[in-house]
Amino acid sequence: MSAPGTDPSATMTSGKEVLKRIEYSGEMLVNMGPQHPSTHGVINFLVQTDGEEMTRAIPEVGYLHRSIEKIGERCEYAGFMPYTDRVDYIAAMFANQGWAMACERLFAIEVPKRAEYCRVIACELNRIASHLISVGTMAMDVGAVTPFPYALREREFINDLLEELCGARLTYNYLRIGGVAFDLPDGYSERVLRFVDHFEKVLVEFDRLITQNRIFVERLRGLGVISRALAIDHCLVGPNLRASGVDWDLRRDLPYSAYPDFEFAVPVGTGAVGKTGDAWDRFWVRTREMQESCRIVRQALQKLPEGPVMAKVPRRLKAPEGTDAFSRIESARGDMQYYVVAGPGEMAHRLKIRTGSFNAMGIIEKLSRGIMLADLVALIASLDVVAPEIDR
Amino acid sequence: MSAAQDLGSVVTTSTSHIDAIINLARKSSIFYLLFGLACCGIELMQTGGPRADIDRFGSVPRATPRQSDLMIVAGTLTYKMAERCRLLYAQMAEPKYVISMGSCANCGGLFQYAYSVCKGVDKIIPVDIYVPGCPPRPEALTEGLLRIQDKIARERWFSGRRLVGRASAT
Amino acid sequence: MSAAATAISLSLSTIAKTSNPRSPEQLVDGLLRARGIEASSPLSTLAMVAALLAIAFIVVNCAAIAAGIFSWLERRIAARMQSRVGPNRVGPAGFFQWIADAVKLLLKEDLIPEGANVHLFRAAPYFMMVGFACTFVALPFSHALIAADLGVGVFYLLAVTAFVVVGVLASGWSSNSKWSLFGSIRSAAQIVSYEIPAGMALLVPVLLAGTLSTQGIIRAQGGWPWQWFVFHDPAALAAFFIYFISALAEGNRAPFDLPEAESELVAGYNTEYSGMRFSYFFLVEWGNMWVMSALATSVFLGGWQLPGLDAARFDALTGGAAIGLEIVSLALFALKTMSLVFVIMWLRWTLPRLRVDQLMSLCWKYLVPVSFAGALFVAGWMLVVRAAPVLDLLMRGALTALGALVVTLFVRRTLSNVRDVGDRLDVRGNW
Amino acid sequence: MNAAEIHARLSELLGARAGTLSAANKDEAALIAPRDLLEVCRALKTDDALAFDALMNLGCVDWPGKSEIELVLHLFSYARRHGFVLKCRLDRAQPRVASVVPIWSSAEWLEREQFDLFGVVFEGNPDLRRLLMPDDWIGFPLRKDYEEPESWHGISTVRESPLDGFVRLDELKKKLAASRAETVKAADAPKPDGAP
Repeated sequence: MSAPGTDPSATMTSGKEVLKRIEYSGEMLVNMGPQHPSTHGVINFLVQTDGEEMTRAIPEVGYLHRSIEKIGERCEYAGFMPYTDRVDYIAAMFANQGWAMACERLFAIEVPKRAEYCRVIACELNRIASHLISVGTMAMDVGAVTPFPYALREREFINDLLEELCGARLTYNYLRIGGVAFDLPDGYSERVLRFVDHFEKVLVEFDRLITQNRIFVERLRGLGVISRALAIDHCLVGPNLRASGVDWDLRRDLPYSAYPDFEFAVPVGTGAVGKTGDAWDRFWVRTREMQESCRIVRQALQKLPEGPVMAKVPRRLKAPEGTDAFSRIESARGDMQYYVVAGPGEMAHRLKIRTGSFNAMGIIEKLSRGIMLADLVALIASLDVVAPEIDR
Repeated sequence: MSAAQDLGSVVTTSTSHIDAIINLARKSSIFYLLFGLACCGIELMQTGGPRADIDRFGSVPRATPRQSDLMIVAGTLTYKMAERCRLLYAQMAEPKYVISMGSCANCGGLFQYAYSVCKGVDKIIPVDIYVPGCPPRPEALTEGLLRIQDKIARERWFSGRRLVGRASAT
Repeated sequence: MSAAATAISLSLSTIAKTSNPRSPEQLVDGLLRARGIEASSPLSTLAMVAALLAIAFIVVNCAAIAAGIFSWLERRIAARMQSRVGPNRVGPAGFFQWIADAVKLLLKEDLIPEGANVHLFRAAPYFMMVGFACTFVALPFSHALIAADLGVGVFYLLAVTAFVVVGVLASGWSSNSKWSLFGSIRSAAQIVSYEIPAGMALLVPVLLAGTLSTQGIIRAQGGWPWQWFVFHDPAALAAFFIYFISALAEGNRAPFDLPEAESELVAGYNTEYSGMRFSYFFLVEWGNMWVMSALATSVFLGGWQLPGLDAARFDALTGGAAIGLEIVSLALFALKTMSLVFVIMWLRWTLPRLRVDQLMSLCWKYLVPVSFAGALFVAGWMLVVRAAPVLDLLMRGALTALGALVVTLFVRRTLSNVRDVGDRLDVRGNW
Repeated sequence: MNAAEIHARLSELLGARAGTLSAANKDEAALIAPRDLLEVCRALKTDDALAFDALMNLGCVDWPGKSEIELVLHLFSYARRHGFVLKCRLDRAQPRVASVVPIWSSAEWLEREQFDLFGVVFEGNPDLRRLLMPDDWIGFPLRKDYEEPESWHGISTVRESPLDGFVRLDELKKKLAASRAETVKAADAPKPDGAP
């Protein structure tokens, strides 16, 4: 036999095989994506549908597979930081933090307190920005166009704040192994507080505009109900898990960084309009999390300690070959995990990133059985999947 | 000079006026294809959003390639996506333009050594404007759109199409 | 609206000479008679044909221009609602944006997808244009300004509007695209279903006025709000809302824009169309807003009726006063219609979209029964009113007061919303 | 429970098949034999004291030197709030192992991804197809000895060096000046039959 993988037919699946697998019996097959307004990036769904009612939707991903894991094996630990931004560009700060924490664990680096606070402030602002995109696009997929520009408008303010912090609007590259790149600029906390004051009012507006809208609620109630057991079995994480009634938040239950210092509530889906774990619950959990993020930012600015923002980190980061470290952080899309195995030199031997969207994607086929075509887009939006997180 | 030449110059002037009006209309109504691939897609959305508001120049997103004039390739193009991209370009109606937005679309950018990333969208389809940045700011994309407008404004419909080549050479 | 202006001047110049022309037919007739030409002569027939052609030209252009201006208006209004600016580069406040769009779309390549049914694909936009432009024939614009005051006006409008669905179905099926097919089937189901409540709702003013002619229905109302049919009785009020909702659904406007739901079906039935043919679809979409608002204004909101001026006294006026009041009535009609158009746009940019099953259950479970019951109620109420006319006055007064109260509460609620979110109203800046 | 306690409980249930707990690394992991994987996983999930209800992560590590592919599973229990790591070593030439999809549904996509990138065959996975790469892609890209093909479907995978055809600025200026002089000379020359 030749070297593994040189024969394409060994791994290739023909169209017939796919049809056999999906028990195809003459329904209409439609390709939704990869260029479709509401697939949130480049994801393809093979939709098997009988008129408006779908039999199922089979997701096909990989259109944005940028081989970030392979690059991580060919690039020094510190030099990999900008690539993590691209793992999840909507919430890049968390991807930064996951990598930083994995490396800090690998090299046993203690991060200064002030740096942890800077991380928390940056991450929570980023969480708001990420959830804004999520709820905005969800409203748009259900047909309400205006909430999305509103979300973008607020996001611009956050982009300004984060740009002031690190010089980038989207791909921040702010965190470093052992701290953060820059301290908060002068007068930063006043500007953040002004934004938070403004944003809490905007949330009220947002709720009145869309969250409590009758048509919106009717569209989403009872849609894509994920029970508690199903959510855990499919390893859903973050807001999707909490919407299913699992009271679990890494920031509170496995505290990392400076989160033990803050007081915040963890919103959990209650099935206020339909069943626990429906699409509306997932939407609602995100809007409430934005509120809690505002609270955390306020507290962090209040308690901000003095001190350095960077630990003493050796110039050459090196660990014995084969040592591995695992880090978990609560990203905007939930539990984000980095698994890193140290290589012989100053590079990792293997790097595995497990993200929230990847698991959420796996459940769509199961949830899509028997729903309407119009509900599929709402379902995808409610799980808040982001293409690069799935494909990396 | 002869009367025929006078007439010729009058015709040239008036046709160039017509050209100017047509080009003003065409450049003020560039519909772009919603083709956000990666990080740049978010900046593309922000460009259509409240602050940068590309709609001021008459540019609105369209979801279908048939009705769009401009394809903004926003983000990393993987091999798996490259064929779709080629197909989408073929589906667009002439005259069509392409903006390659961001380093990844320009040349592969950060991911130029990745095994699955196409090293530049110009390997697949012709590109009119390259917008650098990773990702480019909305202002940069707006500038790219204005450059497309310049390009459209130089085109000729009635007064001799051969002038196009000369205009772009200078 | 230059074509509209031409039409006005054309009719106004003759109004001075002929007393109360009701239709272009009478208008041409009067013109000829003023020059001493008999109605039976061949010259008269020729003149009549020429006049009709001219009117057809004016009507089609009027429709197209109205649709174009609405496209600009919608983009501006949508932008303001979304904290954006909207198109502002071509002309003052971007007013000529619609011309730019039209010119560009004319110059685009006209693509016909592989595997499409070529003839049907080409013809479908024209079906829609015909169905749409024909409605303008029986739509009144002012006291004298109507292309043809048909005796079966409302019935004609309903019949012609339904023609659009043929275009939608043809375009979706002939495109050889699954998304197009989805859009067109959705649209067909939607339009056919909502014809029923729309028709039943329109039956109410027809009952009250005793005529199908749109001008006749307007004449049966008065200038003051309590003389409008919408405040005549509760069933008429309900009928107005039912008609408005059904018209939204028939015109594929949000929250019933399922056929072209961008987030679901890419662009619905016109997914595969490019260039000029695509612009026809857009034209019809925006022009339909005028059609449905103008019809609602005519049959429910008093049309062009001026407050304090009886229609009979209006007819008797001649000379400068007639011309002046004609313009005022045109402006009033346009104002009422534009407010309805604004409401339609407002809804479009505020509300989420319904799902297909919700759309159908709204129609068949709620609107259809209520509209039938409403028509019955109105018939009964008319008998009651005939027996005791004072009840009529009381009911009109009460409903008008209720309407005023609702509007006041709505404005107060809006203002308090604006206050709560720390926003401020800004309509002046950034045009 | 910490890793040692979990492993003790596991040994209690399965004896030697529970494998050996690695020496204190960053995360202590139990190294088990590939054929025992399914059984160990089932025990971890069903035992009341362990109750690992979530498979967090499933990844492979390629060790061409040792000629083996290491499979790493990160487990977590929402009920007991503890985590555990399982490792097993597969033959690099013929990597086959039982799928854990019957135990945790989230494994389906994780296994598909590893199959795609490493070529590890998970027996029993209901839908073992390529996930990220195109169906007709050749090779398993995350293996250490993977080499990128020169083109794919007619698209070259080579990035041209931006320095090809590079001209220094002063040379470019010189060239431009020369061409301008030529144009001027051509303009001054007498024109045939009086063209403007």
